[in-house]
Amino acid sequence: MKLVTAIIKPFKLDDVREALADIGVSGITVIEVKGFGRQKGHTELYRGAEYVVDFLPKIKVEIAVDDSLVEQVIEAVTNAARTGKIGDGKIFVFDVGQVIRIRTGETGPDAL
Amino acid sequence: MKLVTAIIKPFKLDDVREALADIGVSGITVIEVKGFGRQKGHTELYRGAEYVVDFLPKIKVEIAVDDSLVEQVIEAVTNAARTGKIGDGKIFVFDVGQVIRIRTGETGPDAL
Amino acid sequence: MKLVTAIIKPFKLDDVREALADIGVSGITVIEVKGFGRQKGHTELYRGAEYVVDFLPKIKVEIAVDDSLVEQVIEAVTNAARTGKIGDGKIFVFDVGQVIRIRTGETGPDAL
Amino acid sequence: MEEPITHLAYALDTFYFLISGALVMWMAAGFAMLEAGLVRAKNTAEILTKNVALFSIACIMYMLIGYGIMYPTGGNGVIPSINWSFMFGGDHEVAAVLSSEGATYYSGMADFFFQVVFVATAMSIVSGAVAERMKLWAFLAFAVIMTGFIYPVQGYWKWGGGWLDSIGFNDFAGSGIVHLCGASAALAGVLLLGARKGKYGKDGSINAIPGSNLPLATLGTFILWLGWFGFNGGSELKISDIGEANAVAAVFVNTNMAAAGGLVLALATARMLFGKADLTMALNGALAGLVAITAEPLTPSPIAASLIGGLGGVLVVFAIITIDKLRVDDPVGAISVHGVVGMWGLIAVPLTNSDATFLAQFIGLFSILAWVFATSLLVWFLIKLAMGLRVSEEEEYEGVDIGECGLEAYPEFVGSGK
Amino acid sequence: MEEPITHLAYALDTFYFLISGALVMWMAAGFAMLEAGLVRAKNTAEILTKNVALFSIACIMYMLIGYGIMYPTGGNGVIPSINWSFMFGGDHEVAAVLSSEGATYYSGMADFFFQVVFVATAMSIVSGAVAERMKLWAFLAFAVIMTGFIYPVQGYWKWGGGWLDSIGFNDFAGSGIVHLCGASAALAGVLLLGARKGKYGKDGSINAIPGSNLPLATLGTFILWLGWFGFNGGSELKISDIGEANAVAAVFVNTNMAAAGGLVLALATARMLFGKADLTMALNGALAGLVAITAEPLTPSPIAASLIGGLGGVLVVFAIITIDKLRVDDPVGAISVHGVVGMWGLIAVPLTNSDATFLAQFIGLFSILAWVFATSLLVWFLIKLAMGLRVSEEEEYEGVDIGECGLEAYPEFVGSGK
Amino acid sequence: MEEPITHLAYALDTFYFLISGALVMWMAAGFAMLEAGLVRAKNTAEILTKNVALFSIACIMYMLIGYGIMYPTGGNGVIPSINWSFMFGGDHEVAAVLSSEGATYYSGMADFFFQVVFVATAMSIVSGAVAERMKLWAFLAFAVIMTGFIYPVQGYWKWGGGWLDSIGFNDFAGSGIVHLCGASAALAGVLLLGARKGKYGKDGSINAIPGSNLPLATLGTFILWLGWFGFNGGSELKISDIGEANAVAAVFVNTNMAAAGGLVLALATARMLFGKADLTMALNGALAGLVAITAEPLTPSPIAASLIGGLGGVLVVFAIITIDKLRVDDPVGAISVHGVVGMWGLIAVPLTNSDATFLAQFIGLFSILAWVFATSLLVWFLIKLAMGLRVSEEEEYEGVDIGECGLEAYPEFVGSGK
Ligand SMILES: Nc1ncnc2c1ncn2[C@@H]1O[C@H](COP(=O)(O)OP(=O)(O)O)[C@@H](O)[C@H]1O
Ligand SMILES: Nc1ncnc2c1ncn2[C@@H]1O[C@H](COP(=O)(O)OP(=O)(O)O)[C@@H](O)[C@H]1O
Ligand SMILES: Nc1ncnc2c1ncn2[C@@H]1O[C@H](COP(=O)(O)OP(=O)(O)O)[C@@H](O)[C@H]1O
Repeated sequence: MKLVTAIIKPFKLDDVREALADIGVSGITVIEVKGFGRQKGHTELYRGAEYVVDFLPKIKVEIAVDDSLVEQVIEAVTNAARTGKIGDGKIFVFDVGQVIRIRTGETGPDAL
Repeated sequence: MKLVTAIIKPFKLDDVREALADIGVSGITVIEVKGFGRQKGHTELYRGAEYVVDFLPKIKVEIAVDDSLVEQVIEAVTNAARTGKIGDGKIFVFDVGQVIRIRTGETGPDAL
Repeated sequence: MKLVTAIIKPFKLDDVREALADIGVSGITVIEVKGFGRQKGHTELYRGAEYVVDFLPKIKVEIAVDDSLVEQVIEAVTNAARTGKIGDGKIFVFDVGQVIRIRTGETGPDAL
Repeated sequence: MEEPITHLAYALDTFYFLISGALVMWMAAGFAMLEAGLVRAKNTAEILTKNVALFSIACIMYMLIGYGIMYPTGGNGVIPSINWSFMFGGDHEVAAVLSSEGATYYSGMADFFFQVVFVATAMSIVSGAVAERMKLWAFLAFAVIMTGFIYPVQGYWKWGGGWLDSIGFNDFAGSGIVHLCGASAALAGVLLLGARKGKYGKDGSINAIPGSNLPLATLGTFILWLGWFGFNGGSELKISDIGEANAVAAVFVNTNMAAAGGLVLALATARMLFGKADLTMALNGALAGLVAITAEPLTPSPIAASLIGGLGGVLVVFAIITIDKLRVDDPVGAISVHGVVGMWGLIAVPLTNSDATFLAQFIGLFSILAWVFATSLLVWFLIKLAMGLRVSEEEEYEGVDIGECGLEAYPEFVGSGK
Repeated sequence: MEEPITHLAYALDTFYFLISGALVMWMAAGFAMLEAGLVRAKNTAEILTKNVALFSIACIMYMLIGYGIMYPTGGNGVIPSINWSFMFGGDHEVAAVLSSEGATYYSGMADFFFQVVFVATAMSIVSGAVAERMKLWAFLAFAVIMTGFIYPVQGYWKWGGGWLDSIGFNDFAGSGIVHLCGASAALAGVLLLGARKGKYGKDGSINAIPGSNLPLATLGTFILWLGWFGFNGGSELKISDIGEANAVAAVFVNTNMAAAGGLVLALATARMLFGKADLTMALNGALAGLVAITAEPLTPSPIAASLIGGLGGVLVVFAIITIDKLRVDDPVGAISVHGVVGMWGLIAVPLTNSDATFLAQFIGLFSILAWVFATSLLVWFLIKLAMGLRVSEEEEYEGVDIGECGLEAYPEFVGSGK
Repeated sequence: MEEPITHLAYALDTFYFLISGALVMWMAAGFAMLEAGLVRAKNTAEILTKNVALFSIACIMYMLIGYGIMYPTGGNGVIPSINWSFMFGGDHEVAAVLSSEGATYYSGMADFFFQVVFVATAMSIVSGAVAERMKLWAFLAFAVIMTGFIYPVQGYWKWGGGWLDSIGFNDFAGSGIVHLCGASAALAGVLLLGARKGKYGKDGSINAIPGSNLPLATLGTFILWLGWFGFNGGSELKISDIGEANAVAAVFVNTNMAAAGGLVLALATARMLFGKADLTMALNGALAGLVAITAEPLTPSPIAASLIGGLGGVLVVFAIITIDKLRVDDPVGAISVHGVVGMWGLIAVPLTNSDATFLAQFIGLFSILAWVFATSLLVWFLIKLAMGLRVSEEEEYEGVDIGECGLEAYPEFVGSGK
């Protein structure tokens, strides 16, 4: 099993969620994060003093899926989250050793 | 070493923390997340317009432990976080390549 | 490729970011978390009732880097985040299976 | 007096009443902010809804029936006979005022306006104590009975010229009739309702549940402090001659000094007991000072007023701790501030006012407490039978905002409230 | 009247005017808080900036030219001739007052002060409706024209003694001249501006965009409620004899009852329609009650006032839903509260005031609506040509605070606003 | 004058004083909200605690000793002799008033009430400048001396009839005696205290530390604006005849116009300098306009008042930038708003008031500055020796709320404040 995590622009969340639903992903977990990357923040003036907003708000989406679905998920997220402008974000994929559904104790793919 | 991460219902956090303390876990990291899964959000009306609350507040707990403790940790979390109702959450287990304690530079199990 | 995640004290974030920039890391993702560990929270009295602040605010920094840079990153973070006092935090390193840049679809090291 | 003078004096006294009333109306905002600041974020929209709705209900019920009960056309001193006429309007005729020899000296409408905001104040006290767990509609049902019936009856006993007035009970602006009254109703409600989940541990521990927004709570306290100048200042009922103007001014000064005294001593007490300057205790201290002086803000000297208020401030800290130890869960400290310190205010009257007696004060205190507590307990109980008082456990965890109001007070801010 | 009496009466009426004006000025804070509470966090600093700036612009423009247009030295009832003198100061001479036989009975400066805060109120109504997407400087440019020209002209028609006054149109404190006026300008702006991104889905869905801070919105409502005592109470224009004092008192009572009625019935209506006690509807209901009674707060009995306000409260809920269905995006409900209910207020006058006729009321209603809507549409259109009305899509997503003000309202609180 | 007239006039003037005082008291809430909005979330509860406590301390110290120093029974014009009697109460006898031929025309208690809220205002200015790093109890210790001694002495020099009054120094409502006084004490404190950690980089950079809650700051500004009508309006000291009523009305109008002018020009200046509509500068601009007009709100025409205030608004933007460049760290801009612009207000008096001279204004300005700065520096220094002024570095990082108050202002909202 894999955990696909994607850092995306916040206003793309709904599109990504819908794209994932369309390919049958039944659960995701979402986290508010701040990102620092090629997309630069802005320098603002607050009361005449400089104010660098380095960190931009981003959303991190975590999707645990069966290995067989990974490519589809990546594609869905990429398409839904892409604006073509700098700062669209990244996808990282990790191996998951074990999955357990707390409610039932099920493990493995059944737990998703 | 492993990282056990659990997505749980927010009000179960104290129980989970206590259960982990009981089996000797000395540190955890906690993150506020929003979850989307089988447990459906509610459709509300705000000023007469529909308002779908898809994402439910959840807590993600991350526990780095020695391999030998993983099963115990999973059991503790599962028991403490279970309500039996839908939305109780999931546990994901990951391999950790390296651990370092910043303060001392210790690595490996000693760093936990 | 690896994902280096560091739990640090919030006020060290700027130092860590600068240290990483110095060694050429071009992107990071930052998350507000609460930590529980050896560094104990304080017991406060609010309106005469005890109020245990178990969880301390921490920042989690995630840095995806090429394997070759991992040691350098760890060193940079360790040096920048260290105060020598308890609660300085931990670094965990994970394997990353795949990396994709959403904007371009690039994968692997190029996507960073 | 000459006719033009009578006209002017009537106008001035009416204006003074209206401004005082507007200041007291503003206290409704103060209670709303104070309570919104002291509950958790997930219960904030609901407490706001309760506050705006109770104020409105109080106005309507008091117009329909409460005012007629409190200032009846007749009655035997205990049971009033109701006067239904107010809602249809009308005021003093010019000729009647001119021929009244000063007996009728301000507008009847202004009188109602000033009185109605007092009822709302009494009811506002209740909402804080039962916050974070009581059903919205159950609360509003109680508000109907409280403002239309329970409050007016005891109001009649004193201010309507009933039996408490006859025995020489003194309560200038309502330490008893408003504040103790509200607190007694609150206590009855809390006893039937029980504590918030998580407030008291199985092991006997008492947990703190910190208020979510202390700037709001502070703003609320300042609003109440300001409004209190109308509350006490207007209760002199007349300002249009030198003596009365001096009296109103003395009331303003003493009201302010009592609040200041209460705040400083509560802050110091909290500092001594807990080692920290607990802001919420300081705020409760200011309110305690205000409640304490309300029964008699005219006769004390400024320094005496500071002390009466200051003692209120000390008292309120201990009261809050004690009531909490008794496992009576009052999220905002309303029972301590308005009840315990309201009693202190009543008892302190004879210290500076030689017309008052401790006996009459105690009789008044107990009769208000008994009447309001007993009737409230009954009404709460009936509401409990009819519709239940308490939201479900799940709703309490999730926050009553979603369940009762269908919205969140701060939808973008709070992630997962614990 | 004797000289000293005239002095005192003049002083009292002037003081009453000044206090009323101060209360209306306070409404500017109410609008600011209400709107700040009902927009999203990322647009909060900008709406605050608009509110403080529009108030200031209104004061300056009305001093320079608006007051002179509204109360001109001459004019034919439709087109006023401007009087430029106010800005240089000056007030009634003592001798002139004494010899005026009561015709001149309060300070001209106080009159200006009271009037100027009304202009600001009208303009405040606009800012809420166009919130979250209109450019700051475009909005302020409109404020200049609206407060210096559009508002004063129709104000002249009625309060300046123009043609609407002659035909017997009744509008005590401005359900039409202030509230409908503001709403008409807002409607014109919204039509040219379009809805917020994401408010209406391609599939015809209507999405909710919840306000970010309901305690602020509630505070704003309480502030407006308090300020309205000045708004309506001061519009009686005189308090210094028994009859006038009674009238002012009746206005206070009715204003309060109408707000209470509006709140309770809006809450109940929302409960019935949606199953939940929507706090934002309750707040709009209170404001609707206030707007409804503003055209005639004197003649109704208290119970009639509650009903007039209460109907306003019911109406506003349906108006908000309907306007939303028409895809006219008004984040705070200003067009419903001030426009739709403003009309109801005007139409309700003849129900309790036998001097008013439905015909005159309708003529007034339509002429205000037509004048303000048409001129506003033109002005908005010219501004759109000159500098554009709407921020870029990107700026709208990011929030206008960063783009327009260079800062965030809550920099530490909100992570990633959607 | 006839007896009934004297009664009524006394009542009206007393009422006017009390209402003015209540409005000024409300300014305490304004400072609290403004400062709470401009500091970081982690230091909010502490600044609130300072604000409520300093107000209370000011009331108590001024009652005990300050009022007696400022309005002494004797004194040589420089050193007053203290009058201890106030705290024991008492007011003008009716007979004394009637026989005073108008010399005694309002309640002594009302006078105290109006005066005491001014002291608190001066002290409120200090809390903002030293925010986010000064120890709570050190600050409160200073408040005791400032309000009981430093402020009253210079107050005596002018308003108590001392030497500044004799040389013809003009300061209507206190641009100098209140605002410059507060700012001078603040400056002395800031110099001894140093800047907040992270405000100035080692490399010479100046960092912005954004305020955490701009709606609160905006609310605070509106509250101050409203309160200022009492501050300046009440300082006319009499309203009960035609001339005085006109004067009070002119003061209201000019106060309002100056604030509006200050806001608009500060906003425009910030827009020109920074390219963005910096809301915090606009708010400071309004306050600067108010401070500027305070020394003479009566003689200017409305347009002149707008300009005097407007120049204050421009000035404050440059002052804030300059003071920041000098590495004097003032989180809320108090030294600029109240100090720099306070001086401008004093200097502007002779422009419209022919009774004033630049010489006397400068003498007044420098003597207030010198006295308050020197004594404050000494007192701050002694407090520093005795208990230290500054919290530990660790406490500053963590936020002073936890360390000083043991609680958080927004416990549920902010994750890890940086
Ligand atoms: N090396 C990295 N490690 C972790 N997160 C990264 C890394 N690089 C980028 N990110 C995250 O991805 C976001 C977008 O990256 P950025 O370089 O700005 O643009 P792009 O994705 O178009 O290359 C950043 O804001 C950050 O949150
Ligand atoms: N495939 C998934 N990937 C990531 N997180 C998931 C996934 N499925 C569920 N979750 C998380 O677990 C939470 C609970 O899941 P849900 O399906 O609602 O109930 P249950 O755990 O009882 O099956 C979700 O709110 C979400 O945060
Ligand atoms: N086993 C663990 N798993 C996950 N996070 C941990 C673990 N131990 C510690 N942490 C995180 O690291 C932080 C610092 O750890 P702590 O034990 O307090 O001090 P130190 O890092 O000096 O040993 C904690 O607040 C917590 O966020």
